Amino acid sequence: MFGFYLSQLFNGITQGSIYALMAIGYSLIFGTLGLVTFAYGDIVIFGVFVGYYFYAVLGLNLILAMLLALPITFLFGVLVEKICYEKFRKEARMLMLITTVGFGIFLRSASQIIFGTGNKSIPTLIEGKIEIGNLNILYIQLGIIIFTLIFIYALRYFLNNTRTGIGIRALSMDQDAAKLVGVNVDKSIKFGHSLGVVLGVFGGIMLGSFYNAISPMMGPNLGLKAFTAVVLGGITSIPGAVIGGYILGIMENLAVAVFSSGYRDVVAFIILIIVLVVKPSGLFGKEVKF
Amino acid sequence: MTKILSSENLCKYFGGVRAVDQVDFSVDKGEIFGIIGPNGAGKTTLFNLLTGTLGVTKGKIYFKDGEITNLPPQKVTRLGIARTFQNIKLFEEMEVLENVKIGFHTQTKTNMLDAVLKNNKLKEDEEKVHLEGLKLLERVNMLDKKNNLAKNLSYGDKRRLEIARALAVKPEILLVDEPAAGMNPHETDEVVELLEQLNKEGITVVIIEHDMKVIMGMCDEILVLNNGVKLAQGTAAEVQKNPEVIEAYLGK
Amino acid sequence: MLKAEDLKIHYGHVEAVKGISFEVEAGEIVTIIGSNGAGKSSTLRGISNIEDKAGGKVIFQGEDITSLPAHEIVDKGICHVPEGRHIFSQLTVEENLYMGSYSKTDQTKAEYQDKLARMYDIFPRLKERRNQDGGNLSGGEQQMLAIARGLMMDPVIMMLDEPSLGLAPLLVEQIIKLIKEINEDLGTTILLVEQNARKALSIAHRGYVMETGNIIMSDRREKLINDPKLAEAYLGVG
Amino acid sequence: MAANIFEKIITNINKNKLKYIFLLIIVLLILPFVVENQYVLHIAVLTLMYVLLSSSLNVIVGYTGQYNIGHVAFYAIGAYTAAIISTRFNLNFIIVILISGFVASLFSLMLGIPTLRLRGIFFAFTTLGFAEITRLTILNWRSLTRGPFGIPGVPIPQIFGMRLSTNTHFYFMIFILLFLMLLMTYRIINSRVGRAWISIREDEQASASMGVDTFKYKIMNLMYGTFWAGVGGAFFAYFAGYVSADSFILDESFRFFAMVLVGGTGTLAGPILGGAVLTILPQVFRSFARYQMIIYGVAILLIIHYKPEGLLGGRTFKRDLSESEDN
Amino acid sequence: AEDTVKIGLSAPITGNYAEFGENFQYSVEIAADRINANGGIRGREVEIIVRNSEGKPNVAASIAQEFVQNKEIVAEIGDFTSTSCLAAAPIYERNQMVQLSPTSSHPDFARSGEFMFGIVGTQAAEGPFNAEYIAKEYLGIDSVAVIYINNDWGVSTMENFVAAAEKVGLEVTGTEAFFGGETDFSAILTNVKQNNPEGVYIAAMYNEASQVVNQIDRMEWDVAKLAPSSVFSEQFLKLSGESGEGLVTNTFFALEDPKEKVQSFIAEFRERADRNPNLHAAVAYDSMMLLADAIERAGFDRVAIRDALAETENFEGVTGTIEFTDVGDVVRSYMIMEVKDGDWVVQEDYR
Ligand SMILES: Nc1ncnc2c1ncn2[C@@H]1O[C@H](COP(=O)(O)OP(=O)(O)OP(=O)(O)O)[C@@H](O)[C@H]1O
Ligand SMILES: Nc1ncnc2c1ncn2[C@@H]1O[C@H](COP(=O)(O)OP(=O)(O)OP(=O)(O)O)[C@@H](O)[C@H]1O
Ligand SMILES: [Mg+2]
Ligand SMILES: [Mg+2]
Repeated sequence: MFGFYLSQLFNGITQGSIYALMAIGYSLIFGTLGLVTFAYGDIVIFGVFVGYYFYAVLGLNLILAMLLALPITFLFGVLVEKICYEKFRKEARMLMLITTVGFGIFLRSASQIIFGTGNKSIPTLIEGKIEIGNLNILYIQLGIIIFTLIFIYALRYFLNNTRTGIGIRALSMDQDAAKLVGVNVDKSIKFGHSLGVVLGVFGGIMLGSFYNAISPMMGPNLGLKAFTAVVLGGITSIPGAVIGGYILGIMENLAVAVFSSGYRDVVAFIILIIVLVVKPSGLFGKEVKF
Repeated sequence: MTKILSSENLCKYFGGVRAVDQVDFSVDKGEIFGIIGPNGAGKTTLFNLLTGTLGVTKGKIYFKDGEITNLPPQKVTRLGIARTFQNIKLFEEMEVLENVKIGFHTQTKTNMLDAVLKNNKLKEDEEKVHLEGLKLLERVNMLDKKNNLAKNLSYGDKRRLEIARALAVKPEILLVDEPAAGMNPHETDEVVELLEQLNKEGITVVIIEHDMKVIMGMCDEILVLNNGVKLAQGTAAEVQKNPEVIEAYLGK
Repeated sequence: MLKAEDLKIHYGHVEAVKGISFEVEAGEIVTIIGSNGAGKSSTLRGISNIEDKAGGKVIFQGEDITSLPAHEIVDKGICHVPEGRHIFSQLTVEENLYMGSYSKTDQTKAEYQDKLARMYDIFPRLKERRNQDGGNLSGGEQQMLAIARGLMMDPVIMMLDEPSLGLAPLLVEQIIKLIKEINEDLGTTILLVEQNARKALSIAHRGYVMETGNIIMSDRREKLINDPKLAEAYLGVG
Repeated sequence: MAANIFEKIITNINKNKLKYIFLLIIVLLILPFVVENQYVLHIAVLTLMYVLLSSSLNVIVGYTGQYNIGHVAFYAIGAYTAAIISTRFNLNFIIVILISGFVASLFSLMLGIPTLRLRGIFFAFTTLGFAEITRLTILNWRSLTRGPFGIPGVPIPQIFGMRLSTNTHFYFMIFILLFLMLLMTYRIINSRVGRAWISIREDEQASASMGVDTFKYKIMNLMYGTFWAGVGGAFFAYFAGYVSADSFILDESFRFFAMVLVGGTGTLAGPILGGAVLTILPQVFRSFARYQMIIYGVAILLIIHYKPEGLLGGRTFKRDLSESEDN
Repeated sequence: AEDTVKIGLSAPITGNYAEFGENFQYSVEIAADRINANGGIRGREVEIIVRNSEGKPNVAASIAQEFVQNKEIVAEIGDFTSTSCLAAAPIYERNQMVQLSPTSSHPDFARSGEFMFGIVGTQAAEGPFNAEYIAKEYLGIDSVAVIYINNDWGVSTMENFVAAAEKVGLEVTGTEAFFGGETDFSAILTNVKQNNPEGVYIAAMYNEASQVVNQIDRMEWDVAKLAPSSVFSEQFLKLSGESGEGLVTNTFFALEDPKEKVQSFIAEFRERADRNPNLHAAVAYDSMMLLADAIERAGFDRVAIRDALAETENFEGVTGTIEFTDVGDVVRSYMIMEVKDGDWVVQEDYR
């Protein structure tokens, strides 16, 4: 019995680490830059498909193909920013909800036409595993956790200690003032947004490689999970988003263990609402005016 | 003179910042009461405590005979306390007249059903609100702008509208936070005149202002805050002579 | 040094600035006064290009900067301390000051520390609050921070929009004095927009008077102070 | 060029508002008698239904500034309430529709009491979560809702012994409901209650300072809006004769939201146009099959780019949802 | 043009079920082209009117309304999900037009009206077959856990299987649901494994089923895997790789089927779609052929078409012999298939 809960906990941590990795980029775009997005999942999956295209259709080496996808999705991020946000920087954030929903619909359908409608399988990037007692830990799982940690620290460093990073934080609070101290607001927003996209695509590649499958329709669900993780942890806090991801993964899996699998997401959303009611800024976030 | 508004050992802490610290003061009915102090002294915070916008950390607030500590803003307003904001807070996308009409909220009773049925209660209320709203706008010389959107008003008009809106509440006491800020001397005079006129009609006025001409010219009594602490309370003459006040605030 | 020609700024159908021209010489303090809504702030916003111009030209040190993006205008040494402070609310006071030196990419750490210390000298209040979020400062504290942040840029010209708004009398004196000092000691050219016309004119060399989007008067300070019409409308008695 | 003409039409409409409203009502009343094509009528019914739904969302989002992005939950609750009651009890459909509205309203009360003090986007998160909880609960609670099978066989509504089964019948049913809804909303908006709602949207703190019990009015607003969402859902249950959870996914919620924004928030006319455009557009593009959704997405983007305040919008949203602090 | 016979096709061309809708479209068009190449039906060419139902029941209902309104359309093929079919059913029934669903396997669907026909065979038949013949006889296991997708098809598949299992003495150790689009099955597999069943019945489409077997493999759990015919597709093999080995299912359509009509259909499908047809594609093809057969006999009247369809006898399709029951279902006879060396291999034929 104890072993059962232990392995469910382990399942939760595994899944949580994927949510966490996805949440980092989301947190940068949504929490730090203040760009509402409901197309994140679709954009991420699109990016992964770009890598898949290089690999499966053009026949490049798997790792090379995936690495190549990153700069391309960076550029794609610039385009997305132009379509969904640029014109609306001074408008209400709720408009972004609709532009991104519209863009998500567009991208998802376009992906289905470009890449086909079915699931595609991506081979595991790093094969192999280590055994600790009864638990098998795959290298790819370790990779996910390690990258998550690296990204938290790298991103924190970027936002707190580099010029561009502080500029991004400043412009998210007051764009006019940021311009008046010399921040290139347009470039910084595009850069930050694209960075978030690339982080997401990287996460998506790890996810696809872990589950060996991707499909254009995975986007919305993925986005919703990343979103939930970010809100749970507190939208302003990047480590919070990561912890939010882990909590989400663990809670979902324990819900399956304790109640029934049908209530998995119900439990996730109930926790989300409870956290928001008790602590509106999320578990680790600062109170923000949003 | 009877006390109308007073506090006892009032404190508001933000983490380590003691924005208002053990302040005792009292306002007499019918006077014009000034609050001055350096920037960050806690004046606005004090207003926020008095009107229920912020919860108090410690201490008590009394209005007339009752205690109003930590009452929510809408209840405080119902009792007859109205305010304006340092950063003007109008209903920007509403017309000037509509802004004033909201002020009558507490004096009207129309509920959703009345509105749907369009019954007499609704008609009476609407008529009353409309007429009295126009009267108030006339008072502040804004009748010609009654259908402008509040956001399109000039700064001075916005300040005046805020006062008109507060008056619609029919307050016994009116708290105004830097009503003359950002105005030129001419406009400032107009505001002073308006406030003095209101005071004559029996409304107690509490005013925060950095313009000493305004404060010294019209206040019966002045409270000086510094770093959240009460530095002095007295008439204009007394306060102006107080060396601590000179040192901390007035200069020279 | 700074020259505006036929500057126009429109908000939809509102013509806030209707084609004004003026100039500021190096080393001068020039003030623009005028009642609420005259278009003073809009003029400054147009120069620093955070508001689109409907027409006209801006020349700075002989160079046309009309359509340079805002951040490049800052690089040229034009600092605009905007109306309403525009503090970065969730950055600490010190981070806000750091943002002031954002465009100074070639400055050493030591130079930066030096300047920071100088700001804390001028505004001891800010030093006390150095680790507090900008958004939690009182109005006046924010105003100090906004000016200090501007000074961190070492600007060639500083455009100040109502710096005395909401400040305690003592501070108003201080800031007026400070502006004069900056001008005299550092040689910074100043374009000052003020509601408090008397105070502004007390330190300015020249002044422009705006009304409903037009410049209706411009002269040397002595002339303006003694102009009877002006005295009645903008200076107030006493 | 086209933009210009559009502007002109809009200003013209604004000038002669009453005339056009009257004209529109007449046209809508005659429509079912001149149109013989049942498909067109069917789409007309759907259009009016979506107008009802987007208008009900507009009451919440547009007039009070509460960002409810989970409106579909209340639509679903209304539909399921109607389906469950009508298949088990023999009740007149008017009563069933009313009950459905109240049940939806009741759920919004339950959701609202703990969450309404949340501001702006945080409230939006909770409504989103609630929408998913509702959908998943419908899928899981098989004994009540038949889970993924949905509930078929919602009886044909009857009145005075007449069976209301044709598209024309349903057309008039939804027309009357919509008319009632708009009339009631119009009256409320122009009363003390509506003013209080709008003032909350504009500045909650200032509103409280005017003596408005903001919490109470926000609850009232939410309950009123969701009541009509429930009514819309109940109508849908009767019209389709069948409800299933697939009709109540999050996309549907975003669709309502898009209708409100595309048309223009905080006006009565905006969501009417938005609802109509975004209901009819996908039908027109349906024959493009696999390109249909691409066109739909692009259309939304184009409209929002062209008119960020919405096709009929005058007012814009506040940039920040709760910028109001005290000093 | 005037002199064509129009057939409506309502299918999820976009959205979650797009790949299934796409299969429908390919197959029905292949069938139509073939009919036209042979001179059409009663001398008229067949024309397919395709409408995208997005997998949403309310949209399927709107499409139904459009089709019945268009007097030139004589019958309809579709939709994919049972919920969409059921939502559209009242409209077709009221307007007396055939709705022939290639895939709706819900026992209630064909019963919901005179004009409703389903040809995939219902779960009421497939469930018992899988429990008795695949689990008990072929695999020889005594206990099984069920993992099912929480939609109408999945639940009905699960329920019918469980009911049949009880009858034949196959112990069901547990049932676990998941929602469409799920990627992580480790939690429910851990749940299921706790009771140590000998087999796992995976009631899912091939996309999710392949994920499930992948993750069973990753858990290093040695368990018998069986599934309904929905997994029978090339995609399953691609997505599951080695972990699909040994999975057993049934089908009534096999790529090895030597019949000429089957092979030429497969060839044509490969040509157009660049992959092998799966079961769904095959039934969609048969649907069109069945309708053509009925129209040939009945003429172009909607009601007459219905009657002719109901009277269909011994129709030889690519999916075997088709005849409708009284309610409009088809009783299928199944083959057992297993994945061996990365390929589907027919094991036993219960035809
Ligand atoms: N929400 C808050 N969190 C932390 N500190 C705060 C908060 N609100 C105000 N303060 C601090 O409390 C002190 C008093 O602020 P307050 O706004 O009351 O000053 P004030 O007297 O109105 O000044 P001014 O004349 O500049 O408007 C300030 O030092 C300010 O930084
Ligand atoms: N964003 C805006 N949208 C529409 N109108 C605006 C906007 N900003 C300013 N205005 C209008 O433009 C005119 C000029 O405004 P501006 O702020 O430049 O005046 P100002 O001289 O700085 O006044 P103040 O002394 O009050 O700051 C005013 O009528 C104002 O209402
Ligand atoms: Mg203050
Ligand atoms: Mg200004």
